[in-house]
Amino acid sequence: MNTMMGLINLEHEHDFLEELTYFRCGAAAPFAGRYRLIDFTLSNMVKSGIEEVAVFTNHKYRSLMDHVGTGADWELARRHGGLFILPPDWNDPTDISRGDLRHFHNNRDYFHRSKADHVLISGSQFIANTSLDEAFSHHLHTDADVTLITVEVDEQLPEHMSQLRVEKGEDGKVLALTNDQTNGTLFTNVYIIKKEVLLRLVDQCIAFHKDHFFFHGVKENMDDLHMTSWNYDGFSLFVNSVESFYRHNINLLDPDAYQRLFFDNEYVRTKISNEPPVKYRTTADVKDTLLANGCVIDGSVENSVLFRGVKVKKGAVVKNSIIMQRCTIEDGVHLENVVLDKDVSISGGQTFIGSSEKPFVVAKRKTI
Amino acid sequence: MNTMMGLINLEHEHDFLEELTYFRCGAAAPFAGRYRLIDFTLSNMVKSGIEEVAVFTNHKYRSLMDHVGTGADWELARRHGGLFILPPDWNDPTDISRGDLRHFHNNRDYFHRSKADHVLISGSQFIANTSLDEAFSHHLHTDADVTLITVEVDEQLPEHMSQLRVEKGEDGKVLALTNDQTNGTLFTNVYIIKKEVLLRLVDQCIAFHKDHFFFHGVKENMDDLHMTSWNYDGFSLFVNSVESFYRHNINLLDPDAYQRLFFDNEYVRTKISNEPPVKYRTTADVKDTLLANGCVIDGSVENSVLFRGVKVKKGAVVKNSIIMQRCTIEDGVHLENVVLDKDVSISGGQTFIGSSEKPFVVAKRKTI
Amino acid sequence: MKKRCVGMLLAGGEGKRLGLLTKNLAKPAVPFGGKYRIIDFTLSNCSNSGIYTVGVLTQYSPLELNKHIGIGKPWDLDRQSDGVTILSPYTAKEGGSWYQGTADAIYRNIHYIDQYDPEYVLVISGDHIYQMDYDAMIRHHEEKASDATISVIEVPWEEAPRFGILNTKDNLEIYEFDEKPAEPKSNLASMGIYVFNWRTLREYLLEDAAKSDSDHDFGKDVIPAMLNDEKRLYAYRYEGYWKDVGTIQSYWEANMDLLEEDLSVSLNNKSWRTYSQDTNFPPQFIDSAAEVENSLINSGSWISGTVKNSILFECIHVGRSSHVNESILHPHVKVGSGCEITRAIIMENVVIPDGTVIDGTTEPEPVVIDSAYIAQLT
Amino acid sequence: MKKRCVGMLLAGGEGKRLGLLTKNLAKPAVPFGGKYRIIDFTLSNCSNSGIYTVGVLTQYSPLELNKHIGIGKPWDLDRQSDGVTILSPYTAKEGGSWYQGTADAIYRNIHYIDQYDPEYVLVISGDHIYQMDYDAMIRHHEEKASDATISVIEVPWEEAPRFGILNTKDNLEIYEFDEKPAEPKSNLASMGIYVFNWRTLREYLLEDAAKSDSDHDFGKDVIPAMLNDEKRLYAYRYEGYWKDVGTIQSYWEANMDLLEEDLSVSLNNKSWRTYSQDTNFPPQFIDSAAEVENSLINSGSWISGTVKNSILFECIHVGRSSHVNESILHPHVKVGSGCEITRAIIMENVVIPDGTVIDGTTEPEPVVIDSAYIAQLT
Repeated sequence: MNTMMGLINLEHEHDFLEELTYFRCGAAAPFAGRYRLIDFTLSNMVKSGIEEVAVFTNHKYRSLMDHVGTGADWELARRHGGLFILPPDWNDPTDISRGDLRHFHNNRDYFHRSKADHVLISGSQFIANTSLDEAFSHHLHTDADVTLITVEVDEQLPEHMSQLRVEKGEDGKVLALTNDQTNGTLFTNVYIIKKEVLLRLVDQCIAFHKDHFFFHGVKENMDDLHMTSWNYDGFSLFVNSVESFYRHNINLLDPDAYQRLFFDNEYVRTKISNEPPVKYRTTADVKDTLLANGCVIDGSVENSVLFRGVKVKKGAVVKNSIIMQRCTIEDGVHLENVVLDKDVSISGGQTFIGSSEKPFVVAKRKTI
Repeated sequence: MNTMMGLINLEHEHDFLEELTYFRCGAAAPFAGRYRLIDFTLSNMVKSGIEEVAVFTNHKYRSLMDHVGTGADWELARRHGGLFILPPDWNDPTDISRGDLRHFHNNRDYFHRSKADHVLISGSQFIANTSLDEAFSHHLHTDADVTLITVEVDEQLPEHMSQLRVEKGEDGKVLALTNDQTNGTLFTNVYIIKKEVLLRLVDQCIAFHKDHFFFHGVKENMDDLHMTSWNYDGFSLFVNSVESFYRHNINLLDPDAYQRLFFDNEYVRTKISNEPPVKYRTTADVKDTLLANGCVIDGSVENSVLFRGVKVKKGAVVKNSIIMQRCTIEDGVHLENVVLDKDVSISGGQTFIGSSEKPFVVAKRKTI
Repeated sequence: MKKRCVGMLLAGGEGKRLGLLTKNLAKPAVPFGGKYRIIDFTLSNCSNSGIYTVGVLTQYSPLELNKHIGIGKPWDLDRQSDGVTILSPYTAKEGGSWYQGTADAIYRNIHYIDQYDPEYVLVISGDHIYQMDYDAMIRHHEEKASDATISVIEVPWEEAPRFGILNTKDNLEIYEFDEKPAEPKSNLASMGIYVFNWRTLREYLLEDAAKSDSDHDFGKDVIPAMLNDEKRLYAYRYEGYWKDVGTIQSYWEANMDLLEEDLSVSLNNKSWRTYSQDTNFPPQFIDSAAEVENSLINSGSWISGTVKNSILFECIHVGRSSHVNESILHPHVKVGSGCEITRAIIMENVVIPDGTVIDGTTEPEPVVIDSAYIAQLT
Repeated sequence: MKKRCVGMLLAGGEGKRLGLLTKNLAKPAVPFGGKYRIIDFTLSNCSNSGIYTVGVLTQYSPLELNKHIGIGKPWDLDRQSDGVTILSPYTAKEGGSWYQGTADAIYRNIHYIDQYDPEYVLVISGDHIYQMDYDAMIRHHEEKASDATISVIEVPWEEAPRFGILNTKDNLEIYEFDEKPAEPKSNLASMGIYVFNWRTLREYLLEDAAKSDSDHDFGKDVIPAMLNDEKRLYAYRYEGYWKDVGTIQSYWEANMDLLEEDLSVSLNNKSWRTYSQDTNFPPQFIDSAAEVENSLINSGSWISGTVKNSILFECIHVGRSSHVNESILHPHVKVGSGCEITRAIIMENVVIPDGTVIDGTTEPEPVVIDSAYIAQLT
């Protein structure tokens, strides 16, 4: 059938967020006040009409499993289809596959039992809020084997360095995939591939002891594949380092960015947590800040992102900081350019100041 | 609150089913036509009013995850509470716990966030169909720290060898736990424990580098604990070897056993699969057999257990065998004392005969 | 929230010609095929066709039906923002009344449809046994740029006078609707399955509701009005098994059809599953004295007698030396020992005493047996 | 399937004294507390108390309410065999009518309760704001071996004449029910929350239904009849926050109460959460020109002006140099620039043009603003 199934492949994503990824994979890192990075990819898949999504993950997947739960909050708690977190648990002594090919090999069932003829594959580091219906139409219309989703960037940012560049011909045809840093056409690591092509390339990769499906299966076979591209021109960003993570969180305090990421399209789905509205008490003083529900504010907050259930007590000052869920900031604390992971408590009177290039990061559940 | 939370601890259950547990843990082994072993434990917990169940598992848990899915089929797909399969995925370099204590240690959250004051702990090898409400009343009434569930057996069977024996005093008080093979009072590996006692014993075990919660935490501290017992006198059995697995499957063909296991209490919950009713064609000849839905029978079947979706073609003969889901037995095949794991196809004309002590076992997905 | 298509499933039929079977039960809730209710076929069609926004219009004896549908889990229709919704006739302060016709039923639920602002509305009824991809029909509707599309099936010419017949051009454009024509010009019968452009249909419903002389029926009023206005109406040809189970005889036949191998309706079709509430009963037990042939038997059953050419629902017991032939046994029926049951439909929970003989071969239709019948026997 | 207790939630009230707020909305569906509907408090109480079989009786303007409850997911009431069920007045072939009184509403749903064969029935209404453990009340009922237990709250003696007062012995056994007594003998007011033994209640409902002169009301008819028969009736004392939001003034006060710190009703209580449909809107944005104080603000909102002592629902925009004070803004309200809004309740989706001044301090009750009001301004 002319429908897509989804695959979020985390095998080759590194734990780039230092303290923030000691206990969770990057895809589970909190972002923009109430989300995890993976929420954007998952929501985009659901918006594109995808009803079954698999996640290939190799370690630190518990927080991911806790976050997505049954998948109900993405309408993916289905009897048929649904959401499958697939950690490595393989017991086949004859298995010779390596790298992400082990996932493809050991989860072949997943591809076979679906009626979809196309697979939308994505990582978790490209952040946008969109349906990929148009990309899929383009993929079908051009009868492509593979369609790469690209974005054009005006300014090369540090997080763009590692993205492949796409040279395009007529109608989006992919002429070359390079590392040419002067080319502003970036591959987003999101692509659509025909299921039969995928399965054929997987077999081929395994037979030749390859370990990276996209590089060895797709890129090395470019000449034999009908490969096209589709450009997404809405608001987007990449997060793949502490610096880009911090910068993009703070950038969302630009009203235009906030508007474009969250209101140009239907909402982004995330885990529902039933927090009450934010409570501003009489001594609250809040400016230029994103706040998720459940926060209780007595103190002063400026140019910051507050996740769910953060408490800022009277006399505390929070500036240019990212405070994750359920942190408590006691009386008289002063924070600037700080990232607090969840469940951190900062007791009274302390001051912590980092820089915007090197924010001061506190790992989760610490009490300081 | 005077309620229980559930814990199914598979850490110390070995892969006793040879070919049948090459790719799955014992708890996920198929049983009685449409169940997995774990269904009995899970259903009993739900019948006992438990709304949150954790499963400690260390390997081969994928088939278990596939089987339980979101937990909806046990009414455990809940926003609050629900079912948690907890594979090992720990990244704490300071963690010094060992054995099943690693699970208790790393999943301490699970115990803390529940309002329940008592924990029902079970393995997956004790098979019965019952609520444990009475046992829990007894536990509350005697204000016990720990209540062991026991059964009385008249005849010592091979699978009973490894079960601890309980010497009881007045009102079920546990006087001793022994290996005395002449004592017919068997511990079922199912017990209720006060949550605060559990957490205290866990800390103690970890501090002393212990690796088995029940042996080192509970049994070794018997003198300091108020430990009582409650005897279950309904139908029950233990499965912990290929031989006991095979024998108990076939024993269910005794109408009395079938009746007592399945009809003396509410139904046993399992994964719902929407198979149609069994279709008996004109050449079917079936006697003394349990059949799950989705089977299509043209051949002859006697004294056997057929799981969902098994096809027995014209002229095939199946006797004293256990045929798991979606197996196909072609024309003229003759099977006796055979166990086929799921998705096995036996092509035309072949004969396989095992013995009841040593049935002929074929691993899953084989085509012979 | 915008949806491409909303399904409206008419399930309020009394099914009077089903006699005892619909005495306390809406027709769509009548047990069928050993495990299902009649409505499961249409609900499963919706789910399999990717139509996840479904309003079910109930009115006659809705209790069992509402309970059966519940929150729609078996059909994956338990969804946060759409899924299945039971639409009973609304009781206003001044009182309420039943739906007056098929079009009235939709008219009175315009608010329900409007909240999804759909492109299309699919109107189906819960009375038929068939497996059909509605999405293919909607794509046909789109390709023809149609205002309304009606699904048709070829019937034998001699039977055409019993149906609503659609007369079409070669390109399947409908120019005439002929209700039970004495001299049919075509043998394409309407299956009562419609796809409409919602905006168009909405106007016609408002207009029709204002007419005092209308029966408020799609076939009799709305379709003719659209034809009259020269709207684009197309037929969509369906090929496959389709059966209206309107009478005891056709109900019995449709059940027996499931024992045939060659029909395109199949409960064993993995890519087009028919879903129902699953009962979680244990596997069935066929004991040493049993003989079973050419039959469907559901879980929880225990067979000690002979069963031939029959459909047995869940938790049936057939005692020793009993013979059940060409019969349909609804859930939880217990047949004692030494009984002879032929061409009968035994209703839910009926207990048949040892030695009872029930022979439906002498009647024009199979006999339907309820507890009252058994009580009066003894 | 047997259940210990079935909850019956009366949610059909018109709430006439809420004026505009209930013009198109049943009272239990009125937005409350920045994120909730009034009924969320009782539904959450059920879920938190372990009562998972809940019939919600709707009749007046049920659409929004039915949509809000949906399949009951937020309250964990989306269950296969029980969960939440909407019970609208049934329309029979001859027509349907509204429930005649609280007792009639339960009487007409006896079949629903019977299918669970419960020990107890809990009768509550969806009109009040409170957080209560019904299970504790049921345990109290069991301990007293009571036939019926009524939850009571102490009210100031001078207000007692406005309530239904229960006169009890020292052991809380009720010997008299005094509806709005001029000279109250007690200050224990009925909260309209009842636990009954189902078998006993069932008899009284059948009896009451047969009486032509009855109002079919629990307080007026059923409880007095039980007292008359010397059944065991006990009061259950509730201590904590409880408010009937029957008027605009009390609705506004109850909202403002959420801004108080010392009340026992708390939205931040982790062990007694109040659940609602979550909207998935993005975090709120408080921009550089904003000033926010002593207020509750929900997600999706964007504040550029000054907000004090107010409750703002989801997706509110408050423009620059606008002041919102002592007001309640329902979802999706847009306030332009340079507005002054004091002591007002602004209804859903209302767009307030730049420079508008709304002052509710001159009226006895806060003003309620809808789109019509705004249209007539300009």
